[in-house]
Amino acid sequence: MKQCMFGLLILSLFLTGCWDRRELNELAITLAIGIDKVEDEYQVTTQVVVPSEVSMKGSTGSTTVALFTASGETVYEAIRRMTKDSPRKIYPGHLRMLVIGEELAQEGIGKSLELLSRDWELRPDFYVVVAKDIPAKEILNVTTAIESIPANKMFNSLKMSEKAWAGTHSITLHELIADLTSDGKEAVLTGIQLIGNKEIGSSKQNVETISPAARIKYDNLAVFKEDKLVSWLTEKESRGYSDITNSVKTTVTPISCPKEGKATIEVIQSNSDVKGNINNGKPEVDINIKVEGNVGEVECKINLTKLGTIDELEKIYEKEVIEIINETLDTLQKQYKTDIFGFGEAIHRSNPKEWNKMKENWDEEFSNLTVNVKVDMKLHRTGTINNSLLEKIKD
Amino acid sequence: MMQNVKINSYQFLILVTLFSIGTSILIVPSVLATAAKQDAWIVAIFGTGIGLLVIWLFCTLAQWFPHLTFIQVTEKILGKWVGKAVSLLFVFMSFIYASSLLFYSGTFLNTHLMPNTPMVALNILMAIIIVMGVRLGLETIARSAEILILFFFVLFLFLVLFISPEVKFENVQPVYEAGTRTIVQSSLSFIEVTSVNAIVLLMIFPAFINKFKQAKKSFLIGNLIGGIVIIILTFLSVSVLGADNTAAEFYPSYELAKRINLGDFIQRIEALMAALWIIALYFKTTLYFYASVLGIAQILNLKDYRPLTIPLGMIVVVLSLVIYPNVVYQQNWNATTGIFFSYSIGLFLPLLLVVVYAIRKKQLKKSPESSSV
Amino acid sequence: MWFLKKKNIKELNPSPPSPSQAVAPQKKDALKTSLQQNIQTLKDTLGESSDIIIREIRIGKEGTIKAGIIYTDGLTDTPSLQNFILETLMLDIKGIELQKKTSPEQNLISILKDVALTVGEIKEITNLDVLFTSLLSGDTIILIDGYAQGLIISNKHWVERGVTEPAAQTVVRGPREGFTENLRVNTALIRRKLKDPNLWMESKIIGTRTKTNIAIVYINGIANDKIVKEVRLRLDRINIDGILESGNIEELIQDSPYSPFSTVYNTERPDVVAAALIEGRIAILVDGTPFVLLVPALFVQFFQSAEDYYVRTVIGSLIRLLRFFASGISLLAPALFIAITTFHQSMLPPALIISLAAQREGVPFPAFIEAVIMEVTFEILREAGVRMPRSIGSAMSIVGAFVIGTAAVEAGIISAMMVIVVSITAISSFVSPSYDIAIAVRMLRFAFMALAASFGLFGITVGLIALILHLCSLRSFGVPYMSPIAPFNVSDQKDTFIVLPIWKMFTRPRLINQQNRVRQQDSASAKPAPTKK
Amino acid sequence: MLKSMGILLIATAILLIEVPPLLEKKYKKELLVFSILLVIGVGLSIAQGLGKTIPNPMDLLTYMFKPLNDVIAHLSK
Repeated sequence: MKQCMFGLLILSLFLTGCWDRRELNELAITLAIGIDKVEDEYQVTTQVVVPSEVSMKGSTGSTTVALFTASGETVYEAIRRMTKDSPRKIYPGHLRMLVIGEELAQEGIGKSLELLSRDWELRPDFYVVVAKDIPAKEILNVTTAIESIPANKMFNSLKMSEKAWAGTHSITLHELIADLTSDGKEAVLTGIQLIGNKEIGSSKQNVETISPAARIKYDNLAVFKEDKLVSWLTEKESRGYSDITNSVKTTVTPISCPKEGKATIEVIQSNSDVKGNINNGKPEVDINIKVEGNVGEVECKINLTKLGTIDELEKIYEKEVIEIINETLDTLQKQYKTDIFGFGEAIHRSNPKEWNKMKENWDEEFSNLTVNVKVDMKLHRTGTINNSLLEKIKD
Repeated sequence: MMQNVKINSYQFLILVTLFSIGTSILIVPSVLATAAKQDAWIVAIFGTGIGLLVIWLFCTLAQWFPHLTFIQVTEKILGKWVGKAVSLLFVFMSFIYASSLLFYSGTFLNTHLMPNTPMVALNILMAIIIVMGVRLGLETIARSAEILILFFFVLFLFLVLFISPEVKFENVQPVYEAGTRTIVQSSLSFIEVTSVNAIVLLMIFPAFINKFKQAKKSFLIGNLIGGIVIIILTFLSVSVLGADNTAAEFYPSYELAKRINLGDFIQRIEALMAALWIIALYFKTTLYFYASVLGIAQILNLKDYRPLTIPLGMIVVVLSLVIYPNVVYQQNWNATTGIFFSYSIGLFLPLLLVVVYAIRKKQLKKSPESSSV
Repeated sequence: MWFLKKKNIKELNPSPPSPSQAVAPQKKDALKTSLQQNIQTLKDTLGESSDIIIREIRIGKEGTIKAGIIYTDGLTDTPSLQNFILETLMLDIKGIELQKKTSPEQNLISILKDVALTVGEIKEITNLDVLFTSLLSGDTIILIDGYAQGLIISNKHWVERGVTEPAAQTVVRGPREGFTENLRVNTALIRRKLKDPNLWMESKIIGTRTKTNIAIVYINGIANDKIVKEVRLRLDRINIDGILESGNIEELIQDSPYSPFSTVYNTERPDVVAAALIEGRIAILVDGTPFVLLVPALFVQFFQSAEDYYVRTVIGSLIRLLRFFASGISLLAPALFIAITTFHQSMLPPALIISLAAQREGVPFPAFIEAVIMEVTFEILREAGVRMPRSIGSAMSIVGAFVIGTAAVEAGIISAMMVIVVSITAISSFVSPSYDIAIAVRMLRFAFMALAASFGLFGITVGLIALILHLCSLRSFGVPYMSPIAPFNVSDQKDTFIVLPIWKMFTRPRLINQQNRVRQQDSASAKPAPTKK
Repeated sequence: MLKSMGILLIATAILLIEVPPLLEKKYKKELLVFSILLVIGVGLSIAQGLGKTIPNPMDLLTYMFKPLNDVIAHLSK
């Protein structure tokens, strides 16, 4: 007994301070990685936090992050090569954002993601976005206001935006990989843009003015076929995509009033249910969307105190959303022929045998797919007032 | 010294549970998902059912000799020399599996927690507590299992609770796509890991348990609980990660822990959850090791098995470093030779014993002392 | 190595009962009839010890009978000696005809004992050895010339501490009395709580030089006979020259001496002892110390405080859970901190890792060394605080820790987070109601830190498994140390992690006590009567 | 070399811990088995420490079960 305890102690003393021990101040905490394709090599850019600048004490006024760039034939090689430049080893365990350059996205993102899913240290819960019209490196090279760490800014604004705006869509690495590997679903990714002067953008000067010279902003969804970027959706189509794939958390939707003017509906809950089935040997998809919401803003003459008005608004909402959805479906079915909605999976779930037959030429089947959309809207409240104050102003 | 050790049936239940969970918790979801895709959990249910039959066979064999260990039973039924030879094979199996489990724990830690630490260091550390446990005796192992299973189930409950918001039922649909043939085929390896290998528990059951009737029940219930844990885990892996991803991961259940994110607050706890796997692996390895050490001692008619623990511990560590040159070899071996090896000792040997016993029954009853000792 | 050690001891002590030889070569020698001879023997043996008073007087009508009164100054009650012994012998019985050898039946000693002396406890002796023991424990000895017997008059009295509040185990609610250094007072304190004829006290004298009085106290019929026998056996096996504190006895009788965990419980509180006796435990009282030993001791017992049973059940349970939790923190906090910050950084929330990394910028030591420095510093401060005079002790330790902590952080040697972790650990270690468990935990903490520094959380897990294995292998007088957790026992869970109301505790702990398990016959009757609607 | 020294040192420690009680109890057979196993253990450890290839028991098993394996593989096709 005691010999064992003794042995254990001796052993641990011998082994102390070895192998995997890394002190916190030996790590280059990387919050964002950008991957571009430059010529035939991967160019990897990492945004590394400078901890002493983030903390209250001891900041010297320089930027809170540093950027390191290295190229290599593979992503892993590039990251390891980075130590030639960086004083500490890149530590990706807290990665928040992966930015993929548009060029690379067009060529195919699969290869560059392989390392990220294999490495033990990475937690695949970071967001993946595509830089639109610009290399990923430039996106990471911008200072931001409020959130002093740009990666955190990107992460938080994507998260908030997804919660409050149906047009944006956050996709983590494991979701992306699931989409890429699935037979019946293609991937989408949110785009990110740089607006303004990128020269000033990289300096601290950028955030010293009220309105920064350069800012980064999310854009619409990028559509993938296999792992290659095919095209970008418009904002409306992005909205339609969210509706179909049950990823609306809350959002607002402007609709037209019965007569003229606009009203805004605040969606507080939205549930969509996609069901696949086979009808006369032909695949079919039913989309059932149940929405609950409030009247958020009324910019027209309607009498909200009347019972029928709410019903009317519900009808209008349903009609307009179905239009948006149909438009989205149309674009994807006819134009891009890529099934980003997971209709294939839906059919697989309901009719595995039939699915196995049509799996091979699903893209064709998809473009001829009949989709039945049903929206059921329920309005509950009208905010803190009933009739609009506009009523009185006009009088 | 060996006779006065007795554990109660509740403690045995816990040991059986931990033994059934053991390695399965790490690798089974992946193995099942490879073959049966999203129906992996059905395989687990099916396997648990068949596994119970196997356990029932063990119980049947054990009830004829309620005071003997497996080694002594083989000697009694097959005669001294044949029995010893067969016992040697049995000991060899449990010894090989002890080092194989040591390899698992080392590889698991190397893959997910400490890639730069040499595996030999991890294995030595693990072997130290295994040897310590075996030296302290079965009673101590059983009692510590009683405490550690609390930790285990608390962690497991956390895992299940925290991951449940991530469950997507779409991932397990369509149900029963794999078909009966695939399900039966792939359940073979599941039954091997959770039930067939439980033959080593015949080294403590029924000889060291105080009430046979209850112990028999414990054996079955323990195996069932272990099976249920694996079923839940397989279901969660498939429904959260998706069938493809589950199949691709070496340790899907660990990946599951990585996915935990409850309100951005309870997250990043996978390293803590690793204790779950270490506890389960520890007890399974210890039981294998105990069976082999006790087995050797009984084959050679030694009075005390304790002196053998440390040298055998050394050998186990060395073996754990050489038996699998790499993880791919390990997966291959497990899928082919491993299954045959386990089944021949864990299923055909007891069947053979039952048959021989049936034939020699009268002869054995007449002179109970003739063939043994 | 082992047998070498054993041999050495044997060589040093060729015959086991050697220490007594020097003291009393005439051991077992009977008293002589001649007073002069007896007094000479006494003087020879005791040397010129100034505290031994030998007074020679003459008694009887004509003062014909020589008598000697021997006592130890300071240990004997001088007023009673004067009033009841000297006065009686020299004045009151002066008129009575006392003759030396009237008849063999008329024994002067018996006359004195039966008729004359007006004191409570008197014993006759013939043995010098007993004489010495009694004399040196404060009794007065009367020897009469011509008799090979003597009288021991028990009138011990010395200045001692009264019954005060125990210092080590304080409670907010509960009796404020604690044991004292006097064995008799202590037995009285127990007897006052348990007026049960079955409360038996067996006396023993242990220690060839100290002759320490020891009492084994148990309730006959409740305590497990096997354990009582075992305790007796172990105490009888002791062959040592001195017992100065119950700690000596504890070390001599406990099961695994090298374990950091104590398998004998000690307490200063009579109510704790009484409660333990009712549960079927056995108390060992040692003269000269207020600490009473209780066996068998279980792991969970060290987390129980007397107060748990005096406050409301919910509060008691929560506080007990808190104690387990605090001990966990005290054991693991620095180790977990080391493991997480140096091995599993991915466990830290993103905001925290940046702030921790910022704190560590410029800290020259690895986290492990940092933690060891701080923990050792703290242990030194704590020890200093205990040994210092009480008035400045606690202030010093707190101020010391604060100053060193703050200064070290300002100087950039230690990161601020480490100071926080060490402080939490320190505070948690004070929560434990028992000093024994607190000290074991403090010791093991360093082992866990070392394991964490080399293997991270895996090391900690391995350490915990090893610790639990060790705890499970312990036994206290045959009872598994970890019971009722392992082996698990449902009915004993009522007083393990939680404290059920006292009317629910209708059986005694199972493993400690095999007979007479029921404490109250009908649990329902003990409950408050249901209110009528 | 350093590794072998360490292993021998550990083996010595094990001997010191295990042998005296065995001698005391006169467990001759146990002592014999213990010594044989210890020699095997030390030998294997040193061989492993020096980077020698140790025959893999798994390969032996694979060889033994190969015919069965082939039959099953054939059947399942």
